[in-house]
Amino acid sequence: MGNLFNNYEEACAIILFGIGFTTLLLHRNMIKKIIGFSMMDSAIYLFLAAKGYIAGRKAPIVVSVSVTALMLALTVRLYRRYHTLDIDEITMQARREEA
Amino acid sequence: MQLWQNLPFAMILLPLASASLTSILKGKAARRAALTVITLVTLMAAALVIFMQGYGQSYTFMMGHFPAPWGNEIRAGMLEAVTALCFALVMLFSVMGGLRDIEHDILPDRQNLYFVMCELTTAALMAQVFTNDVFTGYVFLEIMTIAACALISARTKGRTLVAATRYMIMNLVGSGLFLLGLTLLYDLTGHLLMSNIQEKIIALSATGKYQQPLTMVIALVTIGLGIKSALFPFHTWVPDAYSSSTPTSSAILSSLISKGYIFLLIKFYYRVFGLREVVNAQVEDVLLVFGAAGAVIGSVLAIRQLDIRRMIAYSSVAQIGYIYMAIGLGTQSGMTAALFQLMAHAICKSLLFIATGGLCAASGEKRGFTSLRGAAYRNPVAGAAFVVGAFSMIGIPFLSGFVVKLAYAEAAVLWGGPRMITVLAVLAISTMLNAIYFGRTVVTLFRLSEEKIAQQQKWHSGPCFAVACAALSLLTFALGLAADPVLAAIRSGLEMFS
Amino acid sequence: MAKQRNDYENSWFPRLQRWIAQGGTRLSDQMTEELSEASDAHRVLSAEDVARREVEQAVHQLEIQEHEAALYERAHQWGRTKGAKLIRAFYAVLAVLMCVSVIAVLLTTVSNLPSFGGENNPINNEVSQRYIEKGLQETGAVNIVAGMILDYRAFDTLGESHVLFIAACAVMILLRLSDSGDPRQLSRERMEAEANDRLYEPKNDIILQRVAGILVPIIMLFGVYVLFNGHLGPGGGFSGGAVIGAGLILYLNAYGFAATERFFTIKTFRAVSFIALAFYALAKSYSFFCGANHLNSGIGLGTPGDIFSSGLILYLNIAVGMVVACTMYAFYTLFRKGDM
Amino acid sequence: MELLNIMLLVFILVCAVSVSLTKDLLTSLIIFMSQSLAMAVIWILLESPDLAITEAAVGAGVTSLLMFVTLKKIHAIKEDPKDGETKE
Repeated sequence: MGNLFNNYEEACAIILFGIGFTTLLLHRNMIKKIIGFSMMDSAIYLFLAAKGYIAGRKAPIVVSVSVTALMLALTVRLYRRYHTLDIDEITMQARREEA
Repeated sequence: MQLWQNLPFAMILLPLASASLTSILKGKAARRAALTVITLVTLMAAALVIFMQGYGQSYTFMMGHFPAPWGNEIRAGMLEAVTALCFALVMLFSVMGGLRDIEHDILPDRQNLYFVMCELTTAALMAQVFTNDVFTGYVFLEIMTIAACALISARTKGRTLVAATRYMIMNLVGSGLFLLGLTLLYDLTGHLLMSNIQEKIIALSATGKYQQPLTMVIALVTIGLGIKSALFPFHTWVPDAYSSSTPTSSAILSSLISKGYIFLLIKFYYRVFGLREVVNAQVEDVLLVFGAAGAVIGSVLAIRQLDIRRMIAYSSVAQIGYIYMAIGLGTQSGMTAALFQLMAHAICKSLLFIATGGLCAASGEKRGFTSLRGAAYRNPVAGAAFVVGAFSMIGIPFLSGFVVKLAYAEAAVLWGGPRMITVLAVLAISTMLNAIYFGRTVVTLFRLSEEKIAQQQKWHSGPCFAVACAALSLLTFALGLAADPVLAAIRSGLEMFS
Repeated sequence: MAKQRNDYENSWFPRLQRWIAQGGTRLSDQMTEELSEASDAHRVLSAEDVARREVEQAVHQLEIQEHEAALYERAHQWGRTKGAKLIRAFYAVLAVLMCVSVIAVLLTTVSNLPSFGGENNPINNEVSQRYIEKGLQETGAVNIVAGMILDYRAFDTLGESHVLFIAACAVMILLRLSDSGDPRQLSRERMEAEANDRLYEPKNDIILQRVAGILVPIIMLFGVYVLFNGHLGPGGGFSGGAVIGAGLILYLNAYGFAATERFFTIKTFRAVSFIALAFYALAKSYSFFCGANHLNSGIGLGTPGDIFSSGLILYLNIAVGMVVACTMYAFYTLFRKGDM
Repeated sequence: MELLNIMLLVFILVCAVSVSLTKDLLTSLIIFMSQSLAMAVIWILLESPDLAITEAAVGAGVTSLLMFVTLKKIHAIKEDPKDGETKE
């Protein structure tokens, strides 16, 4: 446990990753899940940059934006179709139509 | 640097460049452009296999002016060439087989975007097969995830959107963990090239430093890629994703995209960590247990299904469990069996999905077993293709499934002890379960009273469909009868793989 | 010659055969009544017999449907009431437990990692040494990062710009109001999208227009500056493109779609992204091809420090900037109006 | 400089926890926006200005903007934002 304190950047990135992951799991609302996702992604980029990644990668931030945009597009279409943001409710309605 | 060694570079860049071209073409022209590009890639893959036999050992191709640890690099060997050929063939026949459904289901002005997705999936697959750089693997893994989500949601019906959302949620968690593993790997070794990383890891394990983070890296990479390739406990998104969208998307998703991730995992085990490192990190036993559980439970769930495409989706969960079980053996022969199953299953599963597309089209787009009764008479080509696919999945001799099960048994017997018993038991149980649900489906397709057979109106699925079904069935027979050259190629490929 | 026993019929073997003959194997419930139906198929069925059987089967199907609907209702009710809370509470506890354990494991991993900024970290090895020292001579770019992204590891960046392109295509598949559907249904959808637009958005808000009038030129200037000086100072394709995209979105918000449609429609989006990506792929495959086969690619590096130095990096930056700007703008307009 | 780094990291963690605790979508979105702005400042402290510009323009700008448009499309924001109560 020695250098957990001088590695405090990475420790904080991991805690942020955990919080994002918990938000993703606990909330049933689609928008909250997407916010949880982008928090997990920015935590990983913080971890990446804290490692002194010489390339100063700016590309992954673009990947996370495009993924967020795709998820938001799916949410808009789902809302138009099922009129709710609750993912469990949506799956229940989809399954009932299927039966 | 002979000219033919530029083939892998061309196989990645050609679909990538033509994707932006297809996005501005209209429906018909886009279809022609996509088919010609994928055919070209298949021909290049075949040429590469022929040259590779003469060449004998793997070579690296510098992407740019700077040698290995600084610039990017791709590496081609016998195993990569054979896998690339198999992937390209399956992609070509999946797209050809599902052409009618693409025109029927997807709105006209979005069809060219659908073909853009197919081309970019081909480019990403080739890049993952040939890459020798960890971060390039992540980038093209991301391209495949978004392409797969677009392929699922191409039909924009209610159910496909739910399936696409669940697919994205699970896969993003998977690629997040994978990137976390890569970052740790970069921090421990300072390199991004697979061969350099292995030298550093051997040095690390010699000095015994950073052992706990190293095991953590192997675990993160395995879980990340396991989630993305529908390993057993993370397979909940599979039935919706594979069964709701067009037959081509299901074929591409189930046989190509999950296989690309598994091939990347095998490359990580061989070229980044080294098999010895992975074995003494006890990851192998976990994979064996999950694979075995997946194989049995996947088949049991498949029996319960009333919708034919969900049944095939569950059967592909079982087959992926098979592959992970073979990887879990951790020996050379286990890996050979896993790679052969990877190719045989890719061909067989796309054959099944394309044939089911034809059968459902013949029985009025309904997928329940009751409405599919006698569909084989309405669409004889699809019926014959389905029978070949089903028998190969069961493991009838002279078909690829039989050789797969033979290779598994051989790998298990070589290992001996409790693992042999588990693998052989799982082989027996799941073969019997496969026989039940595939047999039942084949019986349903052909079971119709005589006078009803006469009045069935024939359904013509077009020449492309027939060519695709015939080609995939021939490939299944070829793998069944002439399996030795392919197995020899895989073994020699594995020698020069690490 | 063995004499057949007189009670042979009821000994176990023929009884087994008879049992099998009656189709003893257990098939799923749908199959069983079909099998029994097949066995009497040999007798010629009269027409009304067949009709009666069909009606009977239809009724049977209806029963199954109702039974399942009732099942869902009950499951749904149970889901709403006490059961749901139980499951959700259990699920929440399990989720939190799993996350805490994942974080704990990762934190122990982090504690064993090389310390932040230590000199003998494995990262400061010969790879980063060469990037820093020889970066300027080899790529001609003063800003090592831009040189690195577009020359040393150009293949990753090629992949990443295609990630953006594919995300734009995917959002287009999902959200675009296609102009080829049936006109009546389409016009209702377009009307709804348009109406929704005006309802919440005050069209010509004087304050926004005045501020945008001042800000947009500055943002665009800054974006173009960042784009063109990618290889000299901090910046480059992605940053410049993102800033220009943000500027375009601000301009759209202030002056509405009529103003932006003068210069930016779906056709310009397609043309710009095709030209930029095609140029990018061609330029990079040329340099890969020359690099791999050790040919001299003949692209001069120019004198470091002035705009037109460092070979292709400036033009690649512009191409990537165009792709990023168009995609950001496309995301916004597809979400807002479903069309450019 | 070290202190600023630590303060920003604590600010981001507090933002992350508060996002998952707030009921209202709009508030959680604004908190998320401020968090990515703080992230942009951290990139500067970690000596990667390119990432800072991209994160500011893309992370704080376009992502949050898209989420606002999604909320608007989903009528989650009522006409009079006074009550701010949204359908969960």
